[in-house]
Amino acid sequence: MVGSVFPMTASGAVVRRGGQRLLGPIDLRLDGSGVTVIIGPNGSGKTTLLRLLHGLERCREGRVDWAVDRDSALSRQAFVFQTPIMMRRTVRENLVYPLRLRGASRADIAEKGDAWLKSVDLAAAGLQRASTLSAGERQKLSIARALIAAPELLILDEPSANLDSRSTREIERILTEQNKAGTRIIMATHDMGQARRLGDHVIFMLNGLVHEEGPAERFFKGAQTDAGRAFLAGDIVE
Amino acid sequence: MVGSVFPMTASGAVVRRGGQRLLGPIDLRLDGSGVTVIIGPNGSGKTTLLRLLHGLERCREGRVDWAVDRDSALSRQAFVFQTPIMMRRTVRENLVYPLRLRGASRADIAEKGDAWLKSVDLAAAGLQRASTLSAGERQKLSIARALIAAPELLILDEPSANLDSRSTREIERILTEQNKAGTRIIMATHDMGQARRLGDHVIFMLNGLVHEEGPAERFFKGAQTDAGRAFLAGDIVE
Amino acid sequence: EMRLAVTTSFQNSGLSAVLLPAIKADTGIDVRLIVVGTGQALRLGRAGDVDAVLVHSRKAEEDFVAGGFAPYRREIMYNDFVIVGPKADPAGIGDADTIGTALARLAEAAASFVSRGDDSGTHKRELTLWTGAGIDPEAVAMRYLSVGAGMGTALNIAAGAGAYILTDRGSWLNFANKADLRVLFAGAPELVNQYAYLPVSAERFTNLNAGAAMRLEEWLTSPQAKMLINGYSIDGEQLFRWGSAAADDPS
Amino acid sequence: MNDIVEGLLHALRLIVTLDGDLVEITLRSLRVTLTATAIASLIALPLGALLAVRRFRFRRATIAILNALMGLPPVVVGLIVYILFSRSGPFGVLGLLFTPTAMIIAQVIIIVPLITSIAHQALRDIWAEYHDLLISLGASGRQRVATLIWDGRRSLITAGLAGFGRGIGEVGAIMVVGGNIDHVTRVLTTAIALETGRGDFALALGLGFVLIGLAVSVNLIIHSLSGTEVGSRW
Amino acid sequence: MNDIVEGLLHALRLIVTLDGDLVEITLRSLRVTLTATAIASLIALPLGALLAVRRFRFRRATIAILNALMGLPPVVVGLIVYILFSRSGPFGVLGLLFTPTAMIIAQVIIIVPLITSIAHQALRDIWAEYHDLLISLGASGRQRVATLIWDGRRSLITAGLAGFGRGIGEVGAIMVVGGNIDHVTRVLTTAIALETGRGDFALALGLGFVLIGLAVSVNLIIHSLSGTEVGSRW
Ligand SMILES: Nc1ncnc2c1ncn2[C@@H]1O[C@H](COP(=O)(O)OP(=O)(O)OP(=O)(O)O)[C@@H](O)[C@H]1O
Ligand SMILES: Nc1ncnc2c1ncn2[C@@H]1O[C@H](COP(=O)(O)OP(=O)(O)OP(=O)(O)O)[C@@H](O)[C@H]1O
Ligand SMILES: [Mg+2]
Ligand SMILES: [Mg+2]
Repeated sequence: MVGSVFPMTASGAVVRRGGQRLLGPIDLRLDGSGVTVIIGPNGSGKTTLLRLLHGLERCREGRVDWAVDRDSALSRQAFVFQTPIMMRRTVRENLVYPLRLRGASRADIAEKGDAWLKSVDLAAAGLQRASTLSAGERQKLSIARALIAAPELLILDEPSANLDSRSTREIERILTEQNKAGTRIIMATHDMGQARRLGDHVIFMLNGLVHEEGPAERFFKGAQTDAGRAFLAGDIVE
Repeated sequence: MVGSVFPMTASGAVVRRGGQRLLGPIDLRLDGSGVTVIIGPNGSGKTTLLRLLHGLERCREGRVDWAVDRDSALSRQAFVFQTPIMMRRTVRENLVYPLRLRGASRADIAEKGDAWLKSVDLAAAGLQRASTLSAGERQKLSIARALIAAPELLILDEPSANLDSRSTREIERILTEQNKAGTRIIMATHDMGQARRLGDHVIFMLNGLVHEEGPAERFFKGAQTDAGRAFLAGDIVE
Repeated sequence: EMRLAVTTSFQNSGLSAVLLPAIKADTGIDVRLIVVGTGQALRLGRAGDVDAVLVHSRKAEEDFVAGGFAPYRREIMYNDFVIVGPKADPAGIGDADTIGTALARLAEAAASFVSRGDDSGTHKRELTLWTGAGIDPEAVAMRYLSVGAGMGTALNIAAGAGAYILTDRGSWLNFANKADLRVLFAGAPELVNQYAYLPVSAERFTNLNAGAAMRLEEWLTSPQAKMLINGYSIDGEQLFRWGSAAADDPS
Repeated sequence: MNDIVEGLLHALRLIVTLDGDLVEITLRSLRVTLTATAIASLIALPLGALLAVRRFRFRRATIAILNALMGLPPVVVGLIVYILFSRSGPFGVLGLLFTPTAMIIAQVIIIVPLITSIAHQALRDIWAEYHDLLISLGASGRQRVATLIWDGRRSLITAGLAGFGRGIGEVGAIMVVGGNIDHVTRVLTTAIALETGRGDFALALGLGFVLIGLAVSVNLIIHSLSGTEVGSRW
Repeated sequence: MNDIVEGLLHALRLIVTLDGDLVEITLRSLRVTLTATAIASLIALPLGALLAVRRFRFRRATIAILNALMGLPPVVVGLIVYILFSRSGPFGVLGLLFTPTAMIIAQVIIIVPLITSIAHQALRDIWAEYHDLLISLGASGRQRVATLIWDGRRSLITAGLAGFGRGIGEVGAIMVVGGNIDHVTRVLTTAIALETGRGDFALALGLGFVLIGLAVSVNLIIHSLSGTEVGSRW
């Protein structure tokens, strides 16, 4: 692939639905390395922001720009949905679907399929229908499906919500590895431990707006805003 | 309501799908007070066990018995699904649906609807379609919907997987309150902190079997089995 | 109000549109026409679902009477059958002087002939004509298309396929999709087409409106009907003659 | 080709002049088919929901037969209704033959399988979604059916409209049981058949275009009233 | 009533003796309608998927019109095909009128809207499920359509079968374009119409029962081959 999606910028981007403003205006500039974690209370707009940055959500006002056009941008990113979307296929077919879309060779598909099934512990479930997986297994499959086509940018929405602690660690290990290998990561999480472990850069969302943004270390040591401090303390934030 | 669903017993209960044994044989006896937490790795059968105890899953071998027949048992229980099932209705209509099924009066429905919407922080979203809620909001709605008809037994499958820390605390507070008021609670969770905070009694699942069972205090102080200890330490359990 | 089952040719000729209002005016009877094939018309009569039947298939009518479904048949009017075919007339039947010659030429030509093939009055007459000429239409050079359809559909097929077909003058004159079809042979005595009225037996079926059926019969045989039927024409051509062909021409 | 153009002109002329006969038979077409659609929906929608909700032994065979009955040949339906309502038939005393009522009955028989099948297909998916929840909430059979019908109402409107379309364009059955009697049972399709038989293609096509226009209008009106196909999901 | 019993006996007799004519017209019915269904599916399934996947300006109107066209009156379709293929029509030189090919063309026109509509309804739900994923994965329009068709194949089989049913029971159009010519274009439905016109209701019903039996068999065979309605979900 030539070119990169970075830097990506949002300028005055607003997402509305049914006449209501869900998100924004958002002004952000993200460049091509490290891990950004997005945190904030339920309904604060984390998912919506991730979708906007991915190109899934079109904005009514303002704009989101990638260094390439939207279609190329989409094809260099992968998104792990908060509620994993499983196709009506087997686990293996779900996993290798992105490769099929890209017209990969049979051998390539078989090899990568095997490798990723193993690395998320689903080797035994390859021929099972994806709809029969347990919630945690779906989440793992969804992450593997996102990684299989080696995206430049990986966006994850609460990737470990239903995972046991060992799977969480395993996924975190994979993410760190991918990040080191050059994959840019943006993720939303409610797990502050995870946010601290993985994040280089934090975006704290509140009521559809970026309330605070900055290096992870600084944020977790002492958030600049009252709301940020309250959120870290687990208090009511309004 | 006369009678109680307790004691509920499973004797030699096995759940199969597609010729494969997913769960069991399970032998359990649960009586009518306290909080049971079910823990175990992804895919170990927690959800399947909850469904079995609820009466959603029929067993091929062995049996599950309640002190009353299955239909009455179902109607005295409420289940909060791991992936919340939202009806194609507004938030409010989702919430009060169990009351409608029971033919509650308009006044009752309006009053309880208002009260529960408020207590899970969704008062502003009442007329929104449930499908537009954020993941955490859905989870909260799903819990409120389960509680609105005052069940005798409440079964929860990872109720706080997508909740922020404040909502988690709020939900835990509600659960503790309900439990004190006499509602029996059985829940599956991956959050060991939550398990410790809420559980009186622990069931540790592994590979479709009850691997260890006992009072929560004892389990968390020192699990009796190697696998139990390894799981608590976040290690690989196989 | 009464129900009268008629064949498609009667309806397609357009005569019904002239007669029905006059009947209503003269007798107060609201005649409801059920337009179906000959066989189906008689079948409806046999079930007592109509009060009378107006068809043109002598043999079937006589069976109907013999079966006790109608007390008698009353000949009301007649016209004639004609053979129509493509204007170019590849079989050259236009100048044949007898029906036999015409059919023989047809049989030898590389032409198509559409047969109703539905046991209707027209179809039965056509078969009689072939037999009379000593020809088996399925075993000759001509392409014989047995279409199993009503007069209108059969005419449409003939028009679409450029084929010959036997039809009654009434249906033909009122038919709009003539394409390049023309009347090529007509006027032979074998081609008389007699319509008869059969009141359904009131003894057999008690629910019938026998009174109306009788009054309609009276009206159909009245001078008023004679005037209207004989006066009905399209493009200056008379479609029907009132009365019985046998009585008009004893030969 | 000329015929087609002429047919369009004919249709236009008939509509612009509000031709009395045309208005009469159009209204009768509408009345017969709307009534048949309403009755058929009352039977078919709960039936479709029941087939989605219940698991019984011959469910698969029932569904296959239902699908097959979508192709019930109209003439055969007409014949059977005729035989039942003929004066010598079991319901002969009712005197319904050759009346709009008989036509409605025949159309109901023809469109019930179609509406049921489409409804079943739509509700089956909703049932897959709702299954666990409704069972867990202890909804009774009747409540499950009612919930599916209510929550699936948008798809069910499509099912009803499919039935309406099938009915309004149908001719084989109503010709046999209605008899195409002028001013009594003549509807658009039987009039079209009549004009076709008379070779008056322009008029037949004209009526056909009126019929298609009617079907399109009913669909557009119902769709815009019910707001289907507006939202992306739900 | 006797007619119905007699009709059943007739059907039985015809089948048991493997009546030559019956076998001939039954096979022709099957051949015409199966071909029409195959061609119509090739058009309708991608079209239904496209309507599910694409958002364009007149999408709602298009869908409403498509629904309305499910009710395309067969006689009108027959007339239009007749006019196009008659010797004086634009495709007259092909000489297709009164051949099985013309009948197939008419049936394709009649069943395409039905199959498209049912397919669209089924695929719309799958699209709602897959939308985010397929967009995120950057699937092209063609890939989206292919994925929906593949993953929705079970529902699409039902759509195809509905089209088959509609076609095999249809008579109005194929009578006009096929002509019910003995040994050439006579099929089950036109034979039924013929026997009805002849007043031989028992034989007509007998043929009707054969036709229904045929439709049921095709449905059962396809359903059991494809394994629809077996699993509860997927
Ligand atoms: N059509 C709509 N009308 C009104 N509000 C909407 C609509 N769609 C979404 N919302 C609201 O937008 C808000 C933002 O949702 P979003 O999914 O981005 O939150 P989130 O931060 O990801 O929350 P969570 O932590 O629970 O996943 C939610 O409060 C949701 O209810
Ligand atoms: N039809 C099937 N065929 C084979 N395996 C199945 C089938 N249905 C479910 N399973 C398997 O059964 C196991 C038990 O699933 P269950 O949902 O009970 O796990 P769980 O303990 O709730 O996991 P999680 O923590 O991820 O929610 C899973 O490994 C799942 O893949
Ligand atoms: Mg979210
Ligand atoms: Mg689970």
